[in-house]
Amino acid sequence: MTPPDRDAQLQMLRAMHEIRFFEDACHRLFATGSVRGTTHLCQGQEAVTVGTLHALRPEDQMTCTYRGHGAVLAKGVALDRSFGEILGKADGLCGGKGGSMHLTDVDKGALGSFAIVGGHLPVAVGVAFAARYRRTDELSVCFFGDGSTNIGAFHESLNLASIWKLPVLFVCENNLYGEYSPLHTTTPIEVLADRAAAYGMPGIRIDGNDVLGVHATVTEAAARARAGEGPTLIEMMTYRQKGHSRADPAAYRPDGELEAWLARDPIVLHERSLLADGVAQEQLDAIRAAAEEAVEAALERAQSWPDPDPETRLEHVYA
Amino acid sequence: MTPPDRDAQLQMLRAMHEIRFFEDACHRLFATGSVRGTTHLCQGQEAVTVGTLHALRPEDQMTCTYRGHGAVLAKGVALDRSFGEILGKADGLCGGKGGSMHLTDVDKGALGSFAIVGGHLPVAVGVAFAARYRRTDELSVCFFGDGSTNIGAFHESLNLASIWKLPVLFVCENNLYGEYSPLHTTTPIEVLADRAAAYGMPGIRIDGNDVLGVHATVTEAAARARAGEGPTLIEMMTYRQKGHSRADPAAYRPDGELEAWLARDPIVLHERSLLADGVAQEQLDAIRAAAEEAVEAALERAQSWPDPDPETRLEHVYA
Amino acid sequence: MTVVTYRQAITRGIADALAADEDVFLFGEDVARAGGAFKTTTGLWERFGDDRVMDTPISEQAIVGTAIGAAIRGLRPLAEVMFADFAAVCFDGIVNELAKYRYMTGGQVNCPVTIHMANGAGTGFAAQHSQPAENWFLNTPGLKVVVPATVTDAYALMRAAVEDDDPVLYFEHKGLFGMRGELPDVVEPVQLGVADLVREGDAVTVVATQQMRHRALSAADALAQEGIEVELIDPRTLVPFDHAAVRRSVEKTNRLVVVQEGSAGASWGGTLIAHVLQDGFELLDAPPRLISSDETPVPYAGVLEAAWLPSVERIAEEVRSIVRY
Amino acid sequence: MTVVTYRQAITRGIADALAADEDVFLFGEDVARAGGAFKTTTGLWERFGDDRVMDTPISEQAIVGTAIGAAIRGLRPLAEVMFADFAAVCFDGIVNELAKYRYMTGGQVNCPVTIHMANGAGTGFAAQHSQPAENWFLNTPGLKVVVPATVTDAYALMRAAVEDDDPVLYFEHKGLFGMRGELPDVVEPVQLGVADLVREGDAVTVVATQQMRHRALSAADALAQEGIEVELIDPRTLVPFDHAAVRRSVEKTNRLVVVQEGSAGASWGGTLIAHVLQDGFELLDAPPRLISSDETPVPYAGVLEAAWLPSVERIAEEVRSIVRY
Ligand SMILES: Cc1ncc(C[n+]2csc(CCOP(=O)(O)OP(=O)(O)O)c2C)c(N)n1
Ligand SMILES: Cc1ncc(C[n+]2csc(CCOP(=O)(O)OP(=O)(O)O)c2C)c(N)n1
Ligand SMILES: [Mg+2]
Ligand SMILES: [Mg+2]
Repeated sequence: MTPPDRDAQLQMLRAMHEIRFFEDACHRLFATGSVRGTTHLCQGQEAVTVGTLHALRPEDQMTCTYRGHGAVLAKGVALDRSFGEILGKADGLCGGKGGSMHLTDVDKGALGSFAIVGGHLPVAVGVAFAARYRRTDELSVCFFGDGSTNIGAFHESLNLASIWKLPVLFVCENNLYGEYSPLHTTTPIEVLADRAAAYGMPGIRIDGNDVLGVHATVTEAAARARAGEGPTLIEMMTYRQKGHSRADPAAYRPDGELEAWLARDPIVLHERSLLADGVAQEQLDAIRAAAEEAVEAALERAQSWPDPDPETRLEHVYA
Repeated sequence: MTPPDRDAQLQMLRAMHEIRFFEDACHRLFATGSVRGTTHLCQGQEAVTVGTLHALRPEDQMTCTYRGHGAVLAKGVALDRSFGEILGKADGLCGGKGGSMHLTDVDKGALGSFAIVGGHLPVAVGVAFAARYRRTDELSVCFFGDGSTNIGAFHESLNLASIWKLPVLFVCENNLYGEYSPLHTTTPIEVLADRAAAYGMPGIRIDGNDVLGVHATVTEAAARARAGEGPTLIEMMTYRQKGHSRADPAAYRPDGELEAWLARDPIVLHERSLLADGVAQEQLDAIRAAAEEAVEAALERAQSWPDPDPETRLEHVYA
Repeated sequence: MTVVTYRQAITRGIADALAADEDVFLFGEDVARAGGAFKTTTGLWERFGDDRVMDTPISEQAIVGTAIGAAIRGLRPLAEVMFADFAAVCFDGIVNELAKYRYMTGGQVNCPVTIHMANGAGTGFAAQHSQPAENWFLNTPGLKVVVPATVTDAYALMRAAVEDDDPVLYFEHKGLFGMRGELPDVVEPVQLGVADLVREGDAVTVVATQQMRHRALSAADALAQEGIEVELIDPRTLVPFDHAAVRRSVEKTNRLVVVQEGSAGASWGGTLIAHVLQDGFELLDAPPRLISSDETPVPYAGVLEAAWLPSVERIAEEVRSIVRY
Repeated sequence: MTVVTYRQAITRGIADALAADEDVFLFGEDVARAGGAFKTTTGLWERFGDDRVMDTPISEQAIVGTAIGAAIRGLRPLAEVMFADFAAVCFDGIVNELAKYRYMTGGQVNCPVTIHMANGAGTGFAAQHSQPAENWFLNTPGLKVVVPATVTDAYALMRAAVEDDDPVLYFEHKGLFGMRGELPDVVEPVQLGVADLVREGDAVTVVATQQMRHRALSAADALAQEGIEVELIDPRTLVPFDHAAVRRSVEKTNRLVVVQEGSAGASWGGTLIAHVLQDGFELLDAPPRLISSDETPVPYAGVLEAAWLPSVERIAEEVRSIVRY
C-alpha cells in the first residue's frame, strides 16, 4: 500500500477547495433565495469525502445523504450541473426534480443522495451485492452521519452486509451533531465505531480531517472488501463548520468549539502537510485560485440555464 | 439477594408444567382444526418466562411475542380465558379478536403479545418510560427471540432505553432459530448479548433452561433497573422443542440436536434439582398431576363457552 | 384576541395541553433544546423542563413505540415526527401496533397518542420531504386524522387531539406555518369530526383542506365576481369525517368538487366522492370533480412544483366547468 | 396443460423467471432452504443454488434496500416479504426510496424490483397478518401493483412483474394458495394494466379482485338463476388500472358495483368509483356501490372474520338492489 503521490495529493487539495467554494456559494445562494426548501452544507468535512473517494476507483459506487454535495463532487461530478440541480435548472443533474438533497450522477458512480436518514444504507448493501453477484471488482461506499447510527436501517444494513461479506464501506461522518442535538444526548456510547462489533465487522475511528489518514484507512478497508473479507465501519471524526441546514446559526455550540475545529480545518491541515513536504506556497495559492475560478465559472454557467419546462414534471415516473 | 425458597421453587415447577400441558393441548387443538390460522408453541422454553416473571413483581409489566403463551401464563393469566382466546370464544381474553398471537390481560400486567417481529420492543420502552415518569417502582420486561435482534426496532429500542436509563429488561430467548433458519445463517456474531455493548448496556448470556439461574440473573438486573441504573439485555439459551408454527415438523434440525436438548429439558432439570434438594418424587408427581388436571379442566371450560356475537366485531376500534 | 402565526398557534396548543394535564408530555427529535425543526415547540422545554419535554435519538420507530407503551400505562404522549414523510419509517408502529392495539385486545387498552408532523408540498423540499402523507393512513381503521388549515383550528385541533382517547395523527401544513390569523384568548373547543363551513353559496359545494382550502377560497372569491357562489367546506378532520355537513351542502348545491393536494389514487378526496355518490346519487346535477395533483412524486424546481399543485386558476376553471355543466 | 395450485403457479412463475434471466435472483426470509413460509419457493434453492436464491435475516428494511441497490446496478431482484402486513416495517424503502428513485434522479435509474407478499384475510391470522395491504401503496406514484386471482394470472403476472422495468408489488392472496386450476404448458404473456373480463352480462358491471373475484363470480352464478346477468371484471393490476375495460362495460350495463376486501377509506374501490363517476357521470342509471369490509381491523375468531369479509350472499343481495334500483 503506497501513499498517494505528490500529484494525487495536490488533486485532493484542489478537490477540497472546490467543495469549500461550492458550499460557500450555496450558502450565499440560499441566503438570497435562489435555493428552494433547504440545503445542508459540509464545510469542514471535505477531507472525509475527498480522502475516501480519492482512495477508491472511478468504477466504485457511492451513495450519500442530503449533506452530500461534497461526496458528489469528490466523486467527480460536474460543478455546473450540480449547481444547476440545486438551482432547479433544466440541465441540472436531475433536470431539477431532485434539488440540493438529491444530487445524483449515475454515470460517475454518484448513485444518489438520500434525504431520509438511514434510507440509503440498505441501498448501498444492494449495490455491493450486485458487484459480488456479477463478480466485478466494484466496491460500494456509503456516507452517513453520526446521528444516523441510531436508526433501524443502520442496524439491518450492517448486519446483512456482514453476514454476506459484501464489498461495502460504511463511512460514518461523525460531526458531533445530528441536526441540533449533540451526540451524547442521543447516543449512550462514545465511539460509534464500536457498534461494528455487534455485526462481527471491523470498526475503526480515525481523524476525519486528515485527508491522507482517511486515504490510508480507506485504501486498506477497500482492499479487504475487494478480497472478499467483508465490510468495514469507519468512523471519521470531523466537524460541521456551518449550521445544520438553511439559516441555522448553530447557537447551541459550546463556546470555543467552532474555533478549536477551525484550527483543525482539513484544508489548512493538508496545506500545512504539503508545505512541510516541500510544496511551494505559490503552488498552493494557485490551486486555491483555480478552484475558486472553476466554481464561480460553473455557477455562472448554471445560472444562465433555463428553467425546466413544466411539462417535464410528468416524465420519469415509470421507465 | 436470597434465592427463592422451597415453596417458590415448587410454584415455579407447577407453572412450567402448566405451560407445557397448555402448549401440548394447543398442539392437539391446532392439529384437529380448533385453532385458526397459526400457533407458535414454546415447549422447552418454559424456564425463561417462569424464571423471569417469578423473579419480578405482580405490578411489573410484560410484553411478548406471538410465541407468548408461556409468558402470559407465567404472568398469572387464567388458563381458561387463554384457551378461550385461542379458540376464538366470547369469553376469551380479547373476546376472540386476538387469538393465539395476541393473548393479552392488562389486569395481570400481560400487556400484549405482538405478531410483528420487533414491534413490541419500543412499546416496552414506553411502558418503562411511564413507570419512570410516574415515579413508580414498576419495571417493564420484554421477551423476544434471537432472530428478532436483526430487526431495526431492536436497535432503536435498546438505544433509547439506554440513553434514558429506563427500567426495562430485554430478555432474548435464544432458541437457535428464527422460523426455519438457524441463527448462524442470518447473524454474523455468536453471542447476541454482545450487542448490548453497542448501547452501553450490560449484556449477559445465561442458560435459559435453568429456571433458578434465570431467576437469579433477573433478580439482579431488576434491582439495577429499579435503582435507576438502566436496562439490561439478557440472552437466555434455550430450545424450541416443537416446530416454528402450525404443523412445521422441523426437519431442518441437525441429527441429535433435539435429543441433546430434550436431555436438558427445563422441567426435568428443575425436578432433578428439587430432588437433589430433598423434595420427594411423590410431591413432584403430585404437582405435575395437578397441573395437568388444571389445564384439562380449563380447556373443557373454555370449549364450552359460546362463540362471540358477530356484531361484537364492530366494537373496540375507538375508545 | 391576538394575531399569531399558524406555527405559534400550534406551539400555544401544545403549551396549553402540557399545562392542562401532567400526563401529557412532548418528545421527538430536537423538540426540546432546539425548539423543533420547524420551531413549533419553541420555549416549551424552557417552560416545562426535562421531565415533560424531551429530545430523542433519530429513531422514529422507538418514538412511536414509546408513545404507545406510555399511553397504555395512562399517559398522553405527544410525539413529533418532524416531516410527515418520515412516518414511513415508523409506519408499522402506527398502522400495525397503534391503530390495532385496542381492537386486538378486545378493548383492554386505550391509546391516547398524538403524533404531530409537518405535511405537504409547495416549499421546495422535494420528493422525500413534501408528501401530503395523510392518505397513507386512511385505510387503517383505528386512527383519527386531523388536518388544520387555520390558526384557530391549529390550536383547537391540537387540544382536541391530545385530549382524545384514541390515536390521532395531527398534520400541520408546512406551507401555512407563517400564515397569520386571530387567536381568541379562550378558544372554543372543537370536536373531531365537525367540518367548518368556510363560505356559504348555492352554486357548488367545494371541499378542501389545509393549503387547498385557502386556494379554494381565493378561487371562490374570484368566481363570486362572475356570480358563481361557492359553498366551501373544510372537513378539518379526515377521520372521523363529517359526511353530514357535505351532504347538507350538496343537497343545496347539487354539485361537488373536491380539491386536494396529492395524487388521486386511494386518497381522501376519491373516498369522499365515492361516498357521496353512493348515498346521494340523485343529488348531483353534474359530475363530481376531484381536483388533485399529478400522478408523480413531488418535484423540486419551483416551476415544476408549482405546476404539480392545484392552482387558484385551475380550481376556478374546473369549478366553473362543473357549474356550467 | 396441468392442474396446479395457485401456490404452485407462483413457484413455477418464479422458477421460470429465474431460468429465463440470470440477472434475476430471489431472496427473503426463509425462502431458500425452507422453501418459503408459504412454500411458494419450494425447490428453488435446490435448483438454482446459493448464488441465486438466498435466505436473509429478519430485516425487511435491508431486504427492500438491497433490492433497490441491486436493481439500479442492473439486476432484477425478486424479494419476498412474507405477510404483506410486514411491508409496514419497510414502508419507507418502498414508498420513499423505491417508488421515487427514478423520478428524483430525473430518470437516471430504473428500479426493476419485484416484491411478492401474501395478502389478505379469511385464514384466521388476526389483525397483524391479514390486511389487504395493497391500499397502502396506491397514493404513491412510481409503484405498480398486481393482484392475481387465478392460477394462470398468478403465473403470468409473476413473469410480467419480474420482466417489468419498474417496481412491482405482487400480492398473492393467502386464501387462494390451495385453489387448483389449469396452467397451460406455455402461458400467454399478460401485460400489466389489462383487465380480465371474467363473465359477460348486461345487467350490472361488477369489479373485484383476488378472493372477492371468486365470491363475486359465485354471486353472479346465483343471480343468473334470477335472470340477472352480471358482467364481472377482474382488473388484475391496480396500477396501471384498465379504466378502459371498466368504462366499456359500464357503457353497456349502466351500473357499477365494486367488491373489495378491506375497508372503504382510501381504497382502490373508492378510487375507481370516483374515477368512473367523474368521466362517465351520465352512464350510470343507479348509484355506484362499494361493497367492502367493516371499518375495523381484521378480527381473529371464525364468526367474526367471516362477518368482516363480504360474503357471496351479501354481494348477491347488494348487486340485486343496484340492479333493481
Ligand atoms: C428518518 C428521518 N428522520 C429525521 C430526519 C430529519 N433529519 C435530517 S438530518 C438529521 C440529522 C442527521 O444527523 P447525522 O446523521 O449526524 O448527519 P449530519 O446531518 O450531521 O450530516 C435529521 C434528524 C430525516 N431526514 N429522516
Ligand atoms: C417484521 C416481521 N418479519 C417477519 C415475520 C415472520 N416471522 C414470524 S416469527 C419469525 C421468526 C422469529 O424468530 P425469533 O425472533 O428467533 O423468535 P422465535 O420464533 O424463535 O421465538 C419470523 C421471521 C414477522 N412476524 N414480522
Ligand atoms: Mg452529524
Ligand atoms: Mg428464535
